[in-house]
Amino acid sequence: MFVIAVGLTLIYGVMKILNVAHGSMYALGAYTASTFAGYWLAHGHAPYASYAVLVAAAVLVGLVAGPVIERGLLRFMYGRDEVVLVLITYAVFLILEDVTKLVFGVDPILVAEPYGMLGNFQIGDLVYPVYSLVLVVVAVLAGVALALALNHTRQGKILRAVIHDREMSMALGINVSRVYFVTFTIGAMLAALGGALTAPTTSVQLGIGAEVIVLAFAIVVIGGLGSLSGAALGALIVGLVRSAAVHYRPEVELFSVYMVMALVLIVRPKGLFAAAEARKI
Amino acid sequence: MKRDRTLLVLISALVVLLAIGPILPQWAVSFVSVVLYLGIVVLGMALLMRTGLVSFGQGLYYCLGAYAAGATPELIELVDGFARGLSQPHWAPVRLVLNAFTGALKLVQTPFGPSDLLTMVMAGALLAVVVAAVLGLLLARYRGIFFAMLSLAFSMILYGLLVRTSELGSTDGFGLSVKSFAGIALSTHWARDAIYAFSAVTAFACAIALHRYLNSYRGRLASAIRDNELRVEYMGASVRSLIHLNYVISAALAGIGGALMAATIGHVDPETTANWTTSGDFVFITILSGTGNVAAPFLGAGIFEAVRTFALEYVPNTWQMTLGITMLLVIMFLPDGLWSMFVRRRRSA
Amino acid sequence: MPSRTSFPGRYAAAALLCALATCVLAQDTKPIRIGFVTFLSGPAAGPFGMPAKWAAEAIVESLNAGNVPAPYAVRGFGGRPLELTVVDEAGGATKQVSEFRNLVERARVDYVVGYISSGDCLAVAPVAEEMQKLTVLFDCGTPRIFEEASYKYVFRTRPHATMDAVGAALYLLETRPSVRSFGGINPNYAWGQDSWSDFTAAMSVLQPDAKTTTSQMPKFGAGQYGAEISALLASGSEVIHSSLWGGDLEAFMLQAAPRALFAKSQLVLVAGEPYLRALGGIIPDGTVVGARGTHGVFAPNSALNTWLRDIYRAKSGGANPSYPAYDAALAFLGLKAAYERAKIAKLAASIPMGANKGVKEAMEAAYGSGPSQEEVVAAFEHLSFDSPSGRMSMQLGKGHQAASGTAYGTTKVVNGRVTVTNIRYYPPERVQPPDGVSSAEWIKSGMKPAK
Amino acid sequence: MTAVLEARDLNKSFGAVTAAAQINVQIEQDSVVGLIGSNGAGKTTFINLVTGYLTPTSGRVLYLGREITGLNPRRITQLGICRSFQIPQLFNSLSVSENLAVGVGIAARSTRRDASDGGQPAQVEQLIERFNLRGYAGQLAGQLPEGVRKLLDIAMAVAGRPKVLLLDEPTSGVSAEEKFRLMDMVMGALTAEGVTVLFVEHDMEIVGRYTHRVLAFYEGRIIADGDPATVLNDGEVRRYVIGMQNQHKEAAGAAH
Repeated sequence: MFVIAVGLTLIYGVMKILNVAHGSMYALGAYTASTFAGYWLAHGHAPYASYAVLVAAAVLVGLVAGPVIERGLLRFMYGRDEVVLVLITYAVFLILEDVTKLVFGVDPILVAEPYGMLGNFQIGDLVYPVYSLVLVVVAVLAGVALALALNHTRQGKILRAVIHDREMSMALGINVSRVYFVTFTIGAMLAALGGALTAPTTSVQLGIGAEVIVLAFAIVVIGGLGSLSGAALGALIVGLVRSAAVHYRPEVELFSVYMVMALVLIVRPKGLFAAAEARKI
Repeated sequence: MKRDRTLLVLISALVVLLAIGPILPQWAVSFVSVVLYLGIVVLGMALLMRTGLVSFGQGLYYCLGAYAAGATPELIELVDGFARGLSQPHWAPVRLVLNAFTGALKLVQTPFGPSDLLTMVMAGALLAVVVAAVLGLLLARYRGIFFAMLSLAFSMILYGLLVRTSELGSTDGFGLSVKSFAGIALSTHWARDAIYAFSAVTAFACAIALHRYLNSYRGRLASAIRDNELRVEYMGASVRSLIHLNYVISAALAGIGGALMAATIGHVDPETTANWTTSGDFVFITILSGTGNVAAPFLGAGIFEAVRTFALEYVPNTWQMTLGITMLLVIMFLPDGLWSMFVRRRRSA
Repeated sequence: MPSRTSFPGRYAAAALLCALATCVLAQDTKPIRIGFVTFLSGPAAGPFGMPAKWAAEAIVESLNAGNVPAPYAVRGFGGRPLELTVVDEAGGATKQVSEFRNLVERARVDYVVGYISSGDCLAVAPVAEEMQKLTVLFDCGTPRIFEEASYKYVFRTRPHATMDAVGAALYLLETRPSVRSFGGINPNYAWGQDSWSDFTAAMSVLQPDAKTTTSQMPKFGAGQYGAEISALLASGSEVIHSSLWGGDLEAFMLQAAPRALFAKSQLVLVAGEPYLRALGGIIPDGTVVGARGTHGVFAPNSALNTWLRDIYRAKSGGANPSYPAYDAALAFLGLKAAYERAKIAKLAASIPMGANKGVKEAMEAAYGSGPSQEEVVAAFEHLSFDSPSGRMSMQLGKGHQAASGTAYGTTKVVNGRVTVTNIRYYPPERVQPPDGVSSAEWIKSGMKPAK
Repeated sequence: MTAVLEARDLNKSFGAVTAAAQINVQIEQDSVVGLIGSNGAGKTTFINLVTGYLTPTSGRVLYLGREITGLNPRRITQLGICRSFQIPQLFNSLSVSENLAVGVGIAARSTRRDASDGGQPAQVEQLIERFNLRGYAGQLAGQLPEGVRKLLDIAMAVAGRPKVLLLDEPTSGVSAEEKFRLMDMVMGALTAEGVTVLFVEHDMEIVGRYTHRVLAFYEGRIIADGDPATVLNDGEVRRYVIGMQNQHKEAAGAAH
């Protein structure tokens, strides 16, 4: 979840687009990954390499879908009102829903091997599959890597500059268009990765995109749009709240997340980690 | 003089609708009814957009309207029960408000009884207004994406609640039927025509009312707020209270729309009312229509509904795609919505 | 008036009738248009929508080809070929109502068969009634439809969902009388909620001292059940009831298996049967599975059953028909039976008894127009007909709601393949309320066998 | 002579930066006061403090002897203190006359005077005349040339029927030859209304010509206060304010 949220918040931070199509990226990632992995295993290749296949699939989706959408559509839309941009991505989302259906069919895809292979471990009397641990690790790694990249590489600094002040960085001759391109691709890749890694733990079916995107929105908004650490915290909060709800008040689980979102916004109108921008008059 | 033209257009539209009503085939009648109630909801969205706000949770009031229309007595039960629950003295004010609310509902219901078309619509509007008045206190502080998200959250909370309430049919919702109009009993067949006619009149009334409002001082102030809140404050007007007002108005319209939907369709459920996809549709229709004129929302709703129906009928496997593509085309080529076409033509002419 | 015709005359008439019947039924005229509404998109498309669509198409083709086993050998409906118009059920009840109107008035179908979601059924039924269009609800389960209202033009050829919960409880307690605690994980919408409340109600009647531990209600299509599984593990239930289906069920099983949930608790999967193949290697032995009726593995061994399996396999590329496919078969065969019954009745009516003369006109009369919708409706009420799932009788809901027995079984892996053993059948009266009694009431009042 | 506006020990600091330090000043009815000082000297901050955009860290602001410290801009405006902006704040999607109409409308309502739409169109006309915006009346504010925007911005401040008007650099962004015409126009309009005016200005000629009194700011303090002649000749002022101004000028000149 965190990986997806990060992608979303990154795109928003840089491009000021709340990207609904992010959900489709997730779905595409999941479908492609499970299809590839299924094929891979079906042909009796080394099962452990299937993890590589999953990741590869995600990267592929990111590298194909990301650029297509950004170059082919979004770049004509920059400067439009934020809400319009949301709608545009919503349209893309609708289109991709059907594309996914046409490409992968309507049957849920179930590729569980990578999930089971790693065995389980025990905490107290609760057993967890190692794979979930792997997911956590990957999420953390992704987060750390991104943070490092942003803070210590030249591109990262440029990105931060753009996040901070678009006009100024344009004035400074940063090729914002290129930055956007890269950002969106990375974002898409992250979403696809999220999907790809989740795929083995669940059965990939139509509509998972919608499921995820709303949750991701909640997370990002809770954390503060465009803030990476915010996304991390948001993901954590959402996770905890959900499981707490499940354990103690199952009947509120359905909307607990929105409760939290509402509460957070009420207390911190711009989310937990949001930079307030001053206005010169 | 623009005012006159709009007025003219609307009146003639109403006349035409009422005239052709009897000769339209049933599917067309219900199609128009759908367009009308969607249009009413979108009127409210357009008002918000004029004020510079977009709600991703308008489904909230649409849903409240529909449920109030379908279950006024149950609603009164529910709220009364809740009020009784708050027995401690420090809840007294809340209880007072709730009682006042149920009182109003009962008042609305008494003249014609629960399953009367008028009752439904009034109850729907009432519930929506009350809730909006409360939430507005909070939401009026928010702008842009945060306003959108917070409204979304509220709508989804209602969705969750309804899904949990098996008394109201959970996700299956429940059916309802219009038995009378203003006390005049209606047969199933007449009910349909009555709903159609009433929708047309209501839509007309809402459109005119909003049209007047937009051309009044407050209407202008709305655009002023969208342009520059700071200056509005610096001229001595309260931005927040106007936003609150407009929010309540838009909610009322959504409530009315929802109630008419319930009457037209004869069934309400959470999925097609409170869920975020519904609110998304509203946003889409609003962008599609543009805020140029109060007639635009109905035009937009018409096109939206037409596209959806035909897509569903002729390309059942890719109707979402069709919808998405239409959306993109409109946003690309008609940034100010369909209405801009007409305006442009007028200019050139 | 009592006919005073002579024996030979009567005999002749009877013979003639049969002759007429066959030859008239064989008569080929303009096609009957049937609107078929099922999920083509959304999460329900995979497990339900498409199987139903494939089945419907296969059945229609087979009917038009006239190669359906007895008693359905006659081509199409009474000789008239069928024409299918498929519509997507996605988009929610509100939209379905408008779509129904379009189907009836623009596409001008003769009959409507469809609806998987109970919400859509509830929404559409009154409209069908208002528009006086014979509509067969084929897959939705909620008992509310005929318990809350009564219809003239609406039929449902599958039994309603009450029997799923009741049957599950009966089977569980027969196979495992010792059960003292049970929990549940059900999708958070009407089907899941009803299924759980019926099951708990039935259990509290049959096994008063069994206590419910926890009721998990994950969002429909959630896909991630980590927290729920932990809660179930912690609850230490002997039995876990679940009405999850489709991808949700698969995902849940997938995530629960490695966490040793099945070692602790026995599963009761009300709608588990269609997923046995997909869940091979995951689903533990001793899991109680149902198919929401005597469908799939529970279907009796009959010519019709083999017929359906064959044509479905051919259509879907090797897959076995799951219960949505059986439900589709019920709808079409039921409608066919009603139509032909009506046609024969009409024919019989149009023959002046004992008069060999005038028969010609009678035949003419019968030839041209098939039975009117009203006649089909009349024939449909209280109809009993054979189906791949055994004999169905429209005995509930004033003759509009089918009743049938149900069956449950226990999974057992036999050399790598999941099979269902220890299958028990329950007759209609044990799992369904008598006509006019609401399911909830009936369960509470101790599930007295009907009649 | 009663003080229409008074600041007592006014302080404002943003973190380490002190934007206003111990400001004590009384403004008399009907006076025209110029605020001078180099950029960042605290002129705009002073205006923001008076008009409630900022709340002082410490100290008080009095209007006609009444405490208005910490009130929000809306209340203060309703009391009769209006301002214009360094960067014009307009309703870009409305026409010039609509902009003014909104202003007049708000004023009419907030000060319970002729709340009916009756007198308002006349007032709008009047403003258009006074600030001779006639030629632009129908244009959208968003499409106006900078000078006109400035003018409209001030006109809208005036539309609020102020008793005290604060103008933040009314002539900035206005071409040198325009400046005087603009100031004549504005001052003409205002003195006719009998309004107390404070304005921030960099151009010392204008300050010299239009003000009765000048406040010189430096690093948040008022370093000189008095009639134009004395202040403008004050040593400190020459060093810290005008000197810099000239440097600016030269720099600008060099650039040309």
